[in-house]
Amino acid sequence: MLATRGLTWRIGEVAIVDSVYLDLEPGEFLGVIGPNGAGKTSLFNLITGLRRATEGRITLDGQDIGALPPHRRARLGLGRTFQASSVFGSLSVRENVRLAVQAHRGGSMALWRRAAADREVAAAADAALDRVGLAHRGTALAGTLAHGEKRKLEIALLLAGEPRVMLLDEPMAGVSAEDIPELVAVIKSLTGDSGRAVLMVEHHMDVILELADRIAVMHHGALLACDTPETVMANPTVQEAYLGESL
Amino acid sequence: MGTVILLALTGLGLAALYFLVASGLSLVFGLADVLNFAHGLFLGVGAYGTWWAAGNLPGAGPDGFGFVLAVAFGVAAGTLVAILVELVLIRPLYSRTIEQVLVTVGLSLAGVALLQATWGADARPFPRPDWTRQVTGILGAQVPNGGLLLIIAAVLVLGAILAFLRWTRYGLVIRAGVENREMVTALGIDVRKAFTLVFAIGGAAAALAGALGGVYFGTVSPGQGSSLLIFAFIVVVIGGMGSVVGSAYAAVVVGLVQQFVNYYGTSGLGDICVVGLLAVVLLLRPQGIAGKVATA
Amino acid sequence: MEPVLSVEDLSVRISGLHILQGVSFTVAPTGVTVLLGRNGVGKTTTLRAILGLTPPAGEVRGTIRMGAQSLLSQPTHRLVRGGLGYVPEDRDVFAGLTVAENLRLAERRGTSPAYDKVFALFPELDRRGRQRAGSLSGGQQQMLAIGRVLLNDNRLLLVDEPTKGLAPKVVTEVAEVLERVAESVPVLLVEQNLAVVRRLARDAVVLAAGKVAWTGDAHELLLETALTKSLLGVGSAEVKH
Amino acid sequence: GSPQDTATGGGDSAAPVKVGLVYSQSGALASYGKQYIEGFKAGLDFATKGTGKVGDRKIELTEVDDAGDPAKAVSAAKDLIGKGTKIIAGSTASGVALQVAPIAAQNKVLFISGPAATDAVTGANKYTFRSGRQSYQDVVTAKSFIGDPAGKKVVVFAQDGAFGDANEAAVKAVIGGAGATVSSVRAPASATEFTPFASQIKTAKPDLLFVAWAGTTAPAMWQTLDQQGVLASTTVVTGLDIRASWPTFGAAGTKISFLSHYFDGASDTEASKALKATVNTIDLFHPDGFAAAQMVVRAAQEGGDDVDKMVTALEGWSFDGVKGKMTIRAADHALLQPMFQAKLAGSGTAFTATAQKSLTGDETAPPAVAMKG
Amino acid sequence: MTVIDAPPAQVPDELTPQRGRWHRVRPFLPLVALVVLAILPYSTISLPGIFEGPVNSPGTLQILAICLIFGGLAAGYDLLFGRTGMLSFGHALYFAAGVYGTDILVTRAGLPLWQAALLTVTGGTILAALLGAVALRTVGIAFAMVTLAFAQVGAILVARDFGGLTGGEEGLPLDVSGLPAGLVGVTNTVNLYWLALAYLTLVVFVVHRVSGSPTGRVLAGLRDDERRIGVLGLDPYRYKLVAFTLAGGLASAGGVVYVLIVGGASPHITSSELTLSLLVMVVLGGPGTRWGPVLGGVLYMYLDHRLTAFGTSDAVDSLPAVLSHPLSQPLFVLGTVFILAVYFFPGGLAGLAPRVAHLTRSLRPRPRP
Ligand SMILES: Nc1ncnc2c1ncn2[C@@H]1O[C@H](COP(=O)(O)OP(=O)(O)OP(=O)(O)O)[C@@H](O)[C@H]1O
Ligand SMILES: Nc1ncnc2c1ncn2[C@@H]1O[C@H](COP(=O)(O)OP(=O)(O)OP(=O)(O)O)[C@@H](O)[C@H]1O
Ligand SMILES: [Mg+2]
Ligand SMILES: [Mg+2]
Repeated sequence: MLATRGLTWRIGEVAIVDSVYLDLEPGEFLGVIGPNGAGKTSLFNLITGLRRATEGRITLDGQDIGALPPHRRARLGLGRTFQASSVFGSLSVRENVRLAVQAHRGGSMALWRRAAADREVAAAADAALDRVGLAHRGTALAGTLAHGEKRKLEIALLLAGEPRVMLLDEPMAGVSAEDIPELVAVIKSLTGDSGRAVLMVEHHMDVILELADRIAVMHHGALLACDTPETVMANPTVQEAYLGESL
Repeated sequence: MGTVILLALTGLGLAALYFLVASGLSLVFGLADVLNFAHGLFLGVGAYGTWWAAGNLPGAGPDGFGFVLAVAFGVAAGTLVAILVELVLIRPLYSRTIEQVLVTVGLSLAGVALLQATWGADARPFPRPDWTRQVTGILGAQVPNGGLLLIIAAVLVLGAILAFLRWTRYGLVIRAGVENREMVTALGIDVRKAFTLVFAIGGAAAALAGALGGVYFGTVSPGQGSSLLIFAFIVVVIGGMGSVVGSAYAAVVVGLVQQFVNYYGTSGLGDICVVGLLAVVLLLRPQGIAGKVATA
Repeated sequence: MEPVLSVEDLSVRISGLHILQGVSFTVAPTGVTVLLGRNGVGKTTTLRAILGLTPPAGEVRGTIRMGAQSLLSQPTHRLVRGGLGYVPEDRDVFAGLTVAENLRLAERRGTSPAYDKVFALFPELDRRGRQRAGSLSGGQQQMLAIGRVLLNDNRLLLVDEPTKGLAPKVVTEVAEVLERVAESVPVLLVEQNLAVVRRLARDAVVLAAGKVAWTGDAHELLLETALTKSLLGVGSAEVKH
Repeated sequence: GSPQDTATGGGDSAAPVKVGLVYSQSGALASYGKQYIEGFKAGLDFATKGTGKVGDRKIELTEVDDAGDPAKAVSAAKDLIGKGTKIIAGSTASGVALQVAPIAAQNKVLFISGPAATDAVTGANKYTFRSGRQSYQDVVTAKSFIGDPAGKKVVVFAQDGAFGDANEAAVKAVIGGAGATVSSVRAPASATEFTPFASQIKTAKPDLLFVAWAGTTAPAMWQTLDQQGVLASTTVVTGLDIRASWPTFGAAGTKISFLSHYFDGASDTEASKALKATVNTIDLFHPDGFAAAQMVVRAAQEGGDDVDKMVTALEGWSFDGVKGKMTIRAADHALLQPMFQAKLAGSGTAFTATAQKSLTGDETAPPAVAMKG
Repeated sequence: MTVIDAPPAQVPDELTPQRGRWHRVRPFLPLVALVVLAILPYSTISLPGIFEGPVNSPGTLQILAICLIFGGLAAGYDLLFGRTGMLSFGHALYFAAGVYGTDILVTRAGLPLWQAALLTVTGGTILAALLGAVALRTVGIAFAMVTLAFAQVGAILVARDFGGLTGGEEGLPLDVSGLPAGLVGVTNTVNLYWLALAYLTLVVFVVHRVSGSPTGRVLAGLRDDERRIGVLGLDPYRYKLVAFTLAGGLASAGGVVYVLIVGGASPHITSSELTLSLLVMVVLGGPGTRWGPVLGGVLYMYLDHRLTAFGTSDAVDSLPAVLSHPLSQPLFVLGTVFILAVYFFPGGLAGLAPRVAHLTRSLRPRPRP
């Protein structure tokens, strides 16, 4: 459903993302790995529209979305999380999620209705919070959350938007070992239903191996390989450039 | 031809005055991240300091070395006030941008009122050497010496600030401090000193602008600083916040546009053009001409 | 052996929240002491309190000593100049400055910065000297943040989750670096990656809900399945890989 | 109480006469205001022969600072009127006078405008008078500098805005009407660099340059006109401002022909002696305050508490003021008064003005306008 | 680099339901305050030193009316600044458009008041929408400066007195002959007071409703992270434009009332200082809080008006010259008050209530464990 064709982003002479061809099938979970600075986050930025590609096309369900601003792409069903948590720091955790739910329900321009009175939004938001295990932090200001909690809130924001294609940028970074299985379960549950596709960057290999159907490897902006986990892990270049010796 | 040269040179004189005001503003604004509405006060202190010294300080006077001494006193006074303001008022408020606005607005109101309470609302004649009242014939144009003095001073100030930013570590410390003060301290640097220094330099530049502005206008009055400030702000923004070179370019553009449009167009059009220029530059290049923050 | 750092009865309140409640532990003069605990227990808060970086709204009580010297009430920059290196959790590189400028800023007066050591560890930093740090990838920023403290000689390093967001290969490299660093300088490390902990840590301090739940030998902790389960909430299976 | 209560002016014969003075004590025009109030107090002494009373009734002054802001002046006026004040005087700034005048008419109280020079106060309404001169009288005085204007070329150099407009219009009417060709060079009030304008003036080669410029940039403007040789090449006329400003003309001061509303020594009247005795050196706006006090006393004497009677008593009244013979023209309440030509002499900070000529109130009379309200 | 951060984090109260002992009464407190303010003119209490005359005297009512208007203006400005994080330096333009628009239509064109008011508010809103559409292409300090530039053009146009419409620096007195009799004359000041109160109520109500609405939630999000809003699927530009237009419309409505109260327009109100004072009012009160901006606006205007009297009072005159000279400068006192306010009431007046509550709580004896 999501496809990139020769997607390239150059700054000056340097290609940060270099002619990437990717296809994401409905219901598929595609892991993205690669050394630091390979261009994974940049690829996400191109797909979600925070950066404009210098060459190449991006299509969603066959429609070319390369020229749309971020919010239009989001409305078409693209959702993402950020590598560095970006939540609404001066709003409460619950308000954060409600805002996301509201955005998903069509971005009401109502000026006169009471937002708090919308039970459906509230219920959907609470459900999302429950799912990531943040329900007890609902009234805390998002800005004062500890790092790991912010990661969870990021995912709750994403869930609230019920996107069809989800881009997760290192969701496990900084999450305490105890909570990783829980979060993995949450992410796993996302894909099971309704043909939702996921693109996830992650450096925790065990998580990637547990979740991904296929793994794409990026290196110096280019797609080095895109194949089943077994094949990718066996690839000597990947071993050498990315995994190194295990601890 | 004579007219064009006259307009160009007087325009540059005006530009030099704008630059002197804007350079300090730009440093404080771009480097210390303080939107300093009290900059006009430093200007006023510099002007009144010079004026007072010429009349009261032994050895100082309106002429020759005495005048240099008077200006030096004015600049010192402005610098001192700037340092005090930073130490007492701004220091507790870093990273609280909005409260800084409140304090600097309050300071500009109170400061100007204080000058007025002390020396009255009326303009006072400004002590200055006689040659600054004369003109120099350049290619058939009678160019006022006061304007030429401003141009020379502006070039010197530009050079000095650039040297400071390039050759000392302070430029770096300040730029980093704007982004994240805490982390600069966590690298073992006393960031507060650097910020005080920026204020001192900004204050000195403003005070010099005040003193030379006094020469140029021939008078000193409490509100003078604030009325120059709006154009200085425009120059800073067009030039790109924190870029001293950008401010210099912008000052030249603003000065010349004002001068030529006022002559060839109808009156008042010059101001509107400058304001229009600001809007256009920002819409096309929100980061200003120089476009990079805090570069030399 | 005299501990290099001793924290006694440390309490931190931030805007009414009691985040740390009477935390006491010591850091051994050699090797890595690791600070463990779930998200939000106050690990970062502890490190920042040691450095005097608690937000103005906060209130710190207790004693923190390095040798005979009391650290509380000293300004941060003086502590750092006295040999306390800090690698913050969110990297906090100066996004507007270039990599080279970031490093130059970290030089301390009166010492000769060990650039060769840093560039040998992270050649990337040498190559990208002129790039704005803000446009570095997450991992590259992490390298810069670590490289920055290694420029100088320190008496103690406070390192907050240095491997977060790093590729497995780099994680291994960073672990090696820290291992080598720890040979000469003691390190107080906050880390979630238990594999890294296993490799580096000599002593461990486990926080839970703002209090110290366990201190002792790190390997002992990781070997005792029941202990890890109850303190860190993970089974030994997870610890292993 | 009721929200529409206002105190009524005590009708009994011993109650004091309440007079409200709303003028600038602070702000940019504070020094004008200071002269005004000094003049007023001296005038009150003079007109009541030192008793401060009209008949048995004491004149009770309430001074309010408007800081040059019309909104504050309006608030102050409403407050005074609400407390039963029937006479309000003051208004240092034109903007203030223009906005207080309608308040006076709406509430039927007497308003005597002060130094505000705008022509628009004249004929504003039945309840509004003025105690100072108006721009038109300045221009008529300027005309006296060029003898026969027919065929002469006159340039007006003025600020953008209403003040400049009024001056330009007045010059066109007065001097242009007498046969001169009048053109104008206008500059923004905020201008700090005057070379383009000086060049334009010089190119025009006028026989007479009339300059209407107020504000702190005036010295820079004069210096530029001097440097570009304008002052040397033609007769330049402008209004003589307060004494404090004289040194700021610098070398240009002695090259300019001044029209003057008043300066110390311009007249030698009883009133001027009395004024000088209290203030030592008379300045530009002392006479306005003095005249205002004389008018207040007259109104209180003749009108009691009846404002309409006060108006009648003032309309057409002639009196001996500081400047000489003053007449309130009944039709539009213009204050006909002598005006002066002056020269400055001296250098440094010591300048003196000497009168060249004085014009009578009739000679400088503005054309009558219809009463607007 | 962010030159202008979002104002200090304040959760809009509208979005977080209050708890506590008072939470049942709280919703009615504003209503009580409104009733008290509405019947205030029937009281003859004198507050010596605070007001010149009794509360129901025209002078007092006039000052109160002006204070209320600025309370409303500040609340409207806060919709931009405190709640959306947009720092506009040109908000005075829309207020001035209201003042001059009404004045010109009534005085020069002779329209009846209601028509003039309607036209003006519509025009002011459209003006805000148009200029906002352009200015919002920039963000941060650039946005502030573009709005400042627009306002500056407005100020120049007013000062130049194009077509003799504005009266230039002398201003334009309002022609009251066609106005309803109830709005003219000192005895009717009370009606103007009620009008101002109505305006304030309207603005507070609108701002409150909007902040608590779904759109308000988006505005609060915009203040924190605009990029994030985009990625959630909302167009930041549209929402900011809505806020800008609404605030502009409210400001021009304020202008309509103000011109009636003051009885004319003067160029003071087009100056950039006025925008700056709006900012000061909001910060003084507490940005993003429900009552802070209102209190800030009222306090600012009260001081601005009353300090002139303070400066000339006997108490000040009797002080030695070093003190009495500066103190007789109203702006000196005003400026000093701002500076002190920052250090003594951080977070603005609105931050005072929780601090007092905290204080009383900590003073109460705690049960021993
Ligand atoms: N604006 C920019 N200007 C210059 N270089 C840039 C810019 N943005 C990104 N880069 C460079 O592009 C490369 C790819 O960065 P990106 O953030 O996409 O990496 P990544 O794969 O997400 O790495 P990580 O796993 O460390 O997060 C990096 O080398 C980075 O320095
Ligand atoms: N400035 C602050 N204001 C209010 N609460 C804060 C503040 N800083 C931290 N906290 C709270 O203190 C608690 C501890 O935070 P801290 O960052 O120290 O946790 P941590 O152990 O480092 O967690 P993580 O593993 O997620 O990094 C958290 O609940 C957090 O919400
Ligand atoms: Mg990345
Ligand atoms: Mg942490």
